[in-house]
Amino acid sequence: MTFDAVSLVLIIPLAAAAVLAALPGYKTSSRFNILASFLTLAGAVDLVAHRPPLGSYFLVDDMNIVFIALNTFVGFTTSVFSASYIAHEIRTGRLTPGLLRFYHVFYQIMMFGMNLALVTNNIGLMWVAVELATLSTVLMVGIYRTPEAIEAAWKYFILGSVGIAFALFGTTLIYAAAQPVVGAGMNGMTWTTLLAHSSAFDPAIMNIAFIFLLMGYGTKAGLFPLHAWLPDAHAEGPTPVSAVLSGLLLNVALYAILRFKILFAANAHVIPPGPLMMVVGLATAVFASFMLYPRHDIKRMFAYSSIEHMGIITFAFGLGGAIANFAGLLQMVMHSLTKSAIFFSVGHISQAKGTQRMADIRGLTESYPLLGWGLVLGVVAIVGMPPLGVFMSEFLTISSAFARAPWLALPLVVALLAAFGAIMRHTHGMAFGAAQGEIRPSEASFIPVFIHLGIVFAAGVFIPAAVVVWFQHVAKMLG
Amino acid sequence: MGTLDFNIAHMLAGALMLASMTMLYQKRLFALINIYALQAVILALSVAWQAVLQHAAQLYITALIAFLFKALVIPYALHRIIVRLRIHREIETVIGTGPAMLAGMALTGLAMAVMLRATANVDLLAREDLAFALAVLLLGLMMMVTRRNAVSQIVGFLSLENGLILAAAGTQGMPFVVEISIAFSILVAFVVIGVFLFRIRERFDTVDLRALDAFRGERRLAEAFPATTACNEGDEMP
Amino acid sequence: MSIAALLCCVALFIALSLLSAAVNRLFNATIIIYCACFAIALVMLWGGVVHLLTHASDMTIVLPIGLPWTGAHFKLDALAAFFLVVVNLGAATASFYALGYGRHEEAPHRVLPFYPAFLAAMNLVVLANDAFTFLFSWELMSLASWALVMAHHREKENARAGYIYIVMASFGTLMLLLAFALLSGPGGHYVFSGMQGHVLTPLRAAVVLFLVLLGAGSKAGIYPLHVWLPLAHPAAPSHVSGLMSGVMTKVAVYGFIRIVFGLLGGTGEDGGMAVLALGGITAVMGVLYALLQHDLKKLLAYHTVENIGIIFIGLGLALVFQADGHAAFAALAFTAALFHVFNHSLFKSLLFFGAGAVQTATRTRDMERLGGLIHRMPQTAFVFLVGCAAISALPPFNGFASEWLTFQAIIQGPVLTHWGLKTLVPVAGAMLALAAALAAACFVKVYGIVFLGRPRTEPAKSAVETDRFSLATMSFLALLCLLAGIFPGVFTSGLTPAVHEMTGAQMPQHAIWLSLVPVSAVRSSYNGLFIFIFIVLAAGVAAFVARRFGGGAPRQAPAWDCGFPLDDPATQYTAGSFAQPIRRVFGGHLFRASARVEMPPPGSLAPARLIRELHDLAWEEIYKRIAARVLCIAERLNRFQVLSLRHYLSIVFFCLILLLMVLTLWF
Amino acid sequence: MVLIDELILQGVQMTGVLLLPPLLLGVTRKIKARLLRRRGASVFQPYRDLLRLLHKRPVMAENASWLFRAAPYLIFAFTWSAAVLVPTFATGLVLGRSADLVAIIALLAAARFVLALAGMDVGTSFGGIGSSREMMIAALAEPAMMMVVFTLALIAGSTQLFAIAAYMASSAVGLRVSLGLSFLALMIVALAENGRIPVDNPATHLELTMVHEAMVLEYSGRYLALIELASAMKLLLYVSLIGCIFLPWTLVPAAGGWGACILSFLFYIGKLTAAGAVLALFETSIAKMRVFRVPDFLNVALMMGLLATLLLFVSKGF
Repeated sequence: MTFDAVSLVLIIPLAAAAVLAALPGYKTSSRFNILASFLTLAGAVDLVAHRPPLGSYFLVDDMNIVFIALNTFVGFTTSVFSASYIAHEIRTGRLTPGLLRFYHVFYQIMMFGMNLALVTNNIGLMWVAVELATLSTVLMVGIYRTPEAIEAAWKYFILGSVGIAFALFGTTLIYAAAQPVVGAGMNGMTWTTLLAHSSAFDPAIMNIAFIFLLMGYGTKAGLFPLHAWLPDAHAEGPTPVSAVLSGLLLNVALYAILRFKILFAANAHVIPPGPLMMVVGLATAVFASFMLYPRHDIKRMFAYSSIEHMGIITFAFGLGGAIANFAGLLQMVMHSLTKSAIFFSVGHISQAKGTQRMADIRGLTESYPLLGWGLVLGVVAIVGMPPLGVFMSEFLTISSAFARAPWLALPLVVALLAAFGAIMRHTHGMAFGAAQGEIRPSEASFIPVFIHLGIVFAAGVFIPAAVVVWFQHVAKMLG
Repeated sequence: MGTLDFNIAHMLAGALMLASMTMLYQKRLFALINIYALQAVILALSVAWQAVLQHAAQLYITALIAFLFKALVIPYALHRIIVRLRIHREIETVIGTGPAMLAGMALTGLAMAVMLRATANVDLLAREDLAFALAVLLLGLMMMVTRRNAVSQIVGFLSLENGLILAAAGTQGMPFVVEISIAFSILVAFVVIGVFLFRIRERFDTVDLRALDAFRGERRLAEAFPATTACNEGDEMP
Repeated sequence: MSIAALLCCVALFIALSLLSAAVNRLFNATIIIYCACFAIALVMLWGGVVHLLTHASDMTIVLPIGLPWTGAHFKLDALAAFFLVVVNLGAATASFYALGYGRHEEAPHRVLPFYPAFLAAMNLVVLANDAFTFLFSWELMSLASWALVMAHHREKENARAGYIYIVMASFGTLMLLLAFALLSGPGGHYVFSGMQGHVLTPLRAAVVLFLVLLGAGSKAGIYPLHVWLPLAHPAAPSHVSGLMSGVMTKVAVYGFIRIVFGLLGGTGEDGGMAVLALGGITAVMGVLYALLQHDLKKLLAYHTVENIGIIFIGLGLALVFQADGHAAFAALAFTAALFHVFNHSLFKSLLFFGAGAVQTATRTRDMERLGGLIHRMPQTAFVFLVGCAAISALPPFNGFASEWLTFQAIIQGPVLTHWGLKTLVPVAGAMLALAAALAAACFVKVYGIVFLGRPRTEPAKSAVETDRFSLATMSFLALLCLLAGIFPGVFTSGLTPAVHEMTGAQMPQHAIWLSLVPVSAVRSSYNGLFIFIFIVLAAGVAAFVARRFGGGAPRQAPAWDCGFPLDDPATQYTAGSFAQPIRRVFGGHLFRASARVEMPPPGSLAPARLIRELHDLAWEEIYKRIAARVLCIAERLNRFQVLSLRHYLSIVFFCLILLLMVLTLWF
Repeated sequence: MVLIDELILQGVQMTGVLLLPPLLLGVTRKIKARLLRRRGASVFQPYRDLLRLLHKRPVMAENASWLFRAAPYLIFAFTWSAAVLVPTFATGLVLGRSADLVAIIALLAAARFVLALAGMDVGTSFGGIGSSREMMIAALAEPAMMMVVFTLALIAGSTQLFAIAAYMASSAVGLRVSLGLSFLALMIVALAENGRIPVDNPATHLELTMVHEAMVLEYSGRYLALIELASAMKLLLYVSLIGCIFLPWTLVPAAGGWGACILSFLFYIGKLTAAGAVLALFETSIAKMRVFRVPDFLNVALMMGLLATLLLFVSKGF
């Protein structure tokens, strides 16, 4: 087993967490945080280049390599953003150096948890890893210690724990179904083994297991009606955490659902998981798009937008087929990049304006042209307009959905349109009109924002053939 | 597997469920915690018995953790919290014994109907354990739903989690049971510490909406700047 | 010119757009950008004209960008070439006009980067040959024009316009996407040539038509999807308004033609009937809205709605004739529609440019604050008059030529066998006539209030003539309006390849190319040149006689005032009072118009007030309700945001119970 | 030489429609006067009026623009070219082929457009009120007129007047309800377009009731002469139009020989006189409407035109 190839993306964050726990001074530690995230990214790149052979603990295939690459990349850019964001928080006294140490440690632990969940071949280990990632984000969400932040963290915590419990029960059931076929022990938890024998499993247990897994990991992915923790956790935590939550943690939960979906799809007697995912996805998208209207808090609004996108992605994967799966995958990548870019701008904006209340943010394109246009560009991307990447994935999702199941595509269209109207309505108010309030200089770091949007832009126009083949292969795996 | 072996396992699992059901209608917090401690002891016994049956040494560790941590440390900590938060005199409005029993039985019935039908091919022991585990899980969740007090909700979650450990231990040869139980213990510790650390006072959840909303960011904004009363007034396009 | 060269031009536009994002604050940026746009547009215009006139064969190209496994397909055929001409003629004139007009721009950095992108997107829509590229360009066009609408974002009105516009545009794109989804089938054959092979069930074809009407119709401004148009077009800088009204709506018409005629292969009679009816309603409603409107640019935008209605009457007729097997008549109707597309792009640009000149000179678009500009801006007044006459369908200008052709197509209606159509076609004819007559009334109002009479405010009194670039552009357009009216046969014969491509037939080519012959010379013909010459001669003779025998040069005297001198300009007829008879006749039901006089109580010194009310029913009955419903739903759902943790847990609990029960009971 | 003949005939037609209108006006006024038991002026009085106006030095309002001066010539030119296109006594003339009935209506619309603009140029309320009402009436009259055209085009298979006349003169027509309806519709439109009672009173100068006169209030001298001539020409045009469509038997084709032409011309004069008489009779026997009754009056025309088309489908069994 080539432990070293995989270990980079696991050990670096873990070691970094240990070092960060010891490092004094927020400047050093934020720089070290960037360095560690960069090394993890390098490790992931190495992983793309040299894929380790299949092991019973680790599995790196076409599918999770997408997630890993995305995860480490956004993790890195977020750490860059985080450095400038944190500096401002220290200066305004919202965070103390002590809390920051805590923050950086958990940042790396969270990265470790997510990477572990992605690379592992073991559904038990995956469960543990997701739990770890969740717990560390809970702590980061509550870091401001305001009543709102504590309320949000507590809600996240309780709902998340219930979700974790469900996922564990589902995992146990999978094992119970597998055990008569593959025998007791580690085999019953190894995903590749499970997949190979899935068709022989007892479908009745698998059905129950699917319900629990979908509800368990669905809570993490923010699917309706299990999403309640998500908006508040995004709104009340530090913005880098919001970016990571939206951009990465939701993906990890989705990844877990997808892995199980493949498992279930391989058994012909199990209730096909697709339709349930489609229904849940649609309900999520429609619900979240309407929830976008009465928002007052900018971060909470974009959190609902993330829920909406998770709904669309779940729908696309539920629909299945080469086109829809490709679209879902593309949408997921694009959403991660775009949404984290938006949160980067939003973080700087709320720092510059000193508020997250949208009614107090006016005329950004005039007062802070780069931030304002960055926000507009991000919003244009997230609502699915060309020339940015989300347009392509939504094009594929809707067209293949409408051609195959017209009645399911209509709610999707309603959701997209409603979300479009809502986000544009709020953005119009913030980006345009006469500028309001004093214009304070902002020392924002625009590089992460524009790197993300640049990639999204490039993907909207041209996707390299290698990536296409890669994604198509994943789409095929997903069935 | 002998009949006696099975019967003992069955009895322990049944007792676990019974404890869950009893918790549903406990009005006093201390009583609630005591029953929880009792449930934890039963869980420890149950897991230990599984260890005997499956010849799985690591399950003893799980049993030990369950006993030490869940039956001793956590109840003690919860006692302390209750005293510190001065809510030990409080009497909760919970559903009465009769309805609680009815609801509990309905949930148990559902759990049985779901699990027993599905697990026809699994070995008998695991089958019973899974069914009881689901029942305990549902009962725990129901308790979380019916209680308004943070501490009793936590207790609900803890009993829910006991069900999970039962299921994990009851399934033949499942790996990571120890790890999972440790992970859960950490989680529970966090929960308990969370209550303490975050100073979630007696009720973060009351019937009084205003008290509730004090901690809700969005609502506060909405109150200060009333939202459009779209349903009454009509259009609000910008 | 090869399609690759055309695409290079588009790429140049895009490069220009990026460049201007970088240099827009430079001193000369405005001139450089508009000059470059003008040059590129001329090249593309040349390409389109050459392709159309030489009857060149279709050219296609596939670029390895866009949708991965499909690539970006482009095709230049006769229809695309014609619309290239329309787009780039508009683009060239707008760019040239902007050389002068753009200097008055207060926020060039909000206009310059988006302007070339807008031009590029419109050209790309026309050239696109697969669904993805088409929608990509389509939405890009919306996005760029939205940015231009938001150029003057500080005004609340503009921000609202931009918002409604972008939402409607997104709605349209989604509808077109659904239409393409049906056309391409579950296999995802997004290339147009692949779609043409599909045979759809009648129901699916009807759904596609419906969706295209919603999608392309919302962009073109079909009633009642037009609401964004009169808000957004005026909000943009005037050269962009001209482009949006004169050209972008035509790109929407192109989309309709490409999908319905090209991909769907026509509709049944019922579908054509729906298009025809919508066209008629749009034409009349558009002009009625315009009559009641006193904002100069908004009024022009409503006239765009009217003219789109006329175009759709032509297209609807072409569809029904096609469905009934009368290819020659279909060709006639189609030619009429295309010719009107071309003509409208000319005079609408001209009018918007004129409006821009007026706005620059007076700083207002409110007609009630203008007046007497013919004295201050004589040249602008002259070319604007040409535009007014052209849009009012008066001979010898081009608007008349194309409406005449449309009417000729209507007169062929009785050959149709469908009874509904037999009744509908004459009604459409009446609506067309009504729209034309009302348009004339409306432009009497426009010209009479804005240019004639006495200045109503100080800025109108001190207005100065506009710059040379603007005048040159407007004069050029006015000349084209006249030429297309005098030599309509030349222009319609240029359309022949496009008409033939879409309908499989063409109008008869008359030996005397000067006259326009829809079917045969015995049935009807129109010779614009003769009419023009006769008019000129008649006016000349009259002038000669009057001068020769008349009683000397005129003497100046005060105007007749009934013996009650009051030289306040407010005593003049206003736009509102001009429209009053028409409001009274048509407004009662269509706009729920009402007017009442509020008398002060006896003894009070307060003046009596006339209170007028108008209701935009399309807005109030459809959009306001939808908006209210959306917000209402949102508010109801918003309770989910403020539930307590216990409630959230209950939701999770009941979900679980529900799913388990479903599982137990059903499986 | 057929071509030369045709050109001569065309010349006669052109001068005819230029010179005859005042006569028609004179005849109408004369008969009207007689009906009111007045002696009335000579039938040639309109000619004298026009000449006198021509010789007078015009007075312009101080605020008048170039449009105000150019308008009379344009109005005259548009009306004349429309009038020339309508066959009076001979059909199939050179110019007659260059445009059809739709174009004639459009030319009249152009004349009206210019006239309405001229009314607004000086900036008095009279001009505005006249222009506004004129355009409203036109907006209602034009669709009705188009319906008439539609009916005729359906019956005769053409919108060219010479073809319609030829068809109507043939025996293929027969008696039709549709024709009757469209005749009535055309009459109403003609009354409205020419500003005759009951739509407008050509003799009034009471500000609040007038339409046409309000627009030309500021004109004088040669400008007024041209406008008056144009409006008389328009009346002649409608009379010729009705004659050519509904009484086409007296028309001769261009190559019909001189004798027939002269005869036809005399018949035409007869038609004019008859039309003047009928018009005078009608106007003396009816009162002017309120302005906002006019739309109802014109809607009747529109309905009749539409009905004529629809009935045609029934009768002809298309």
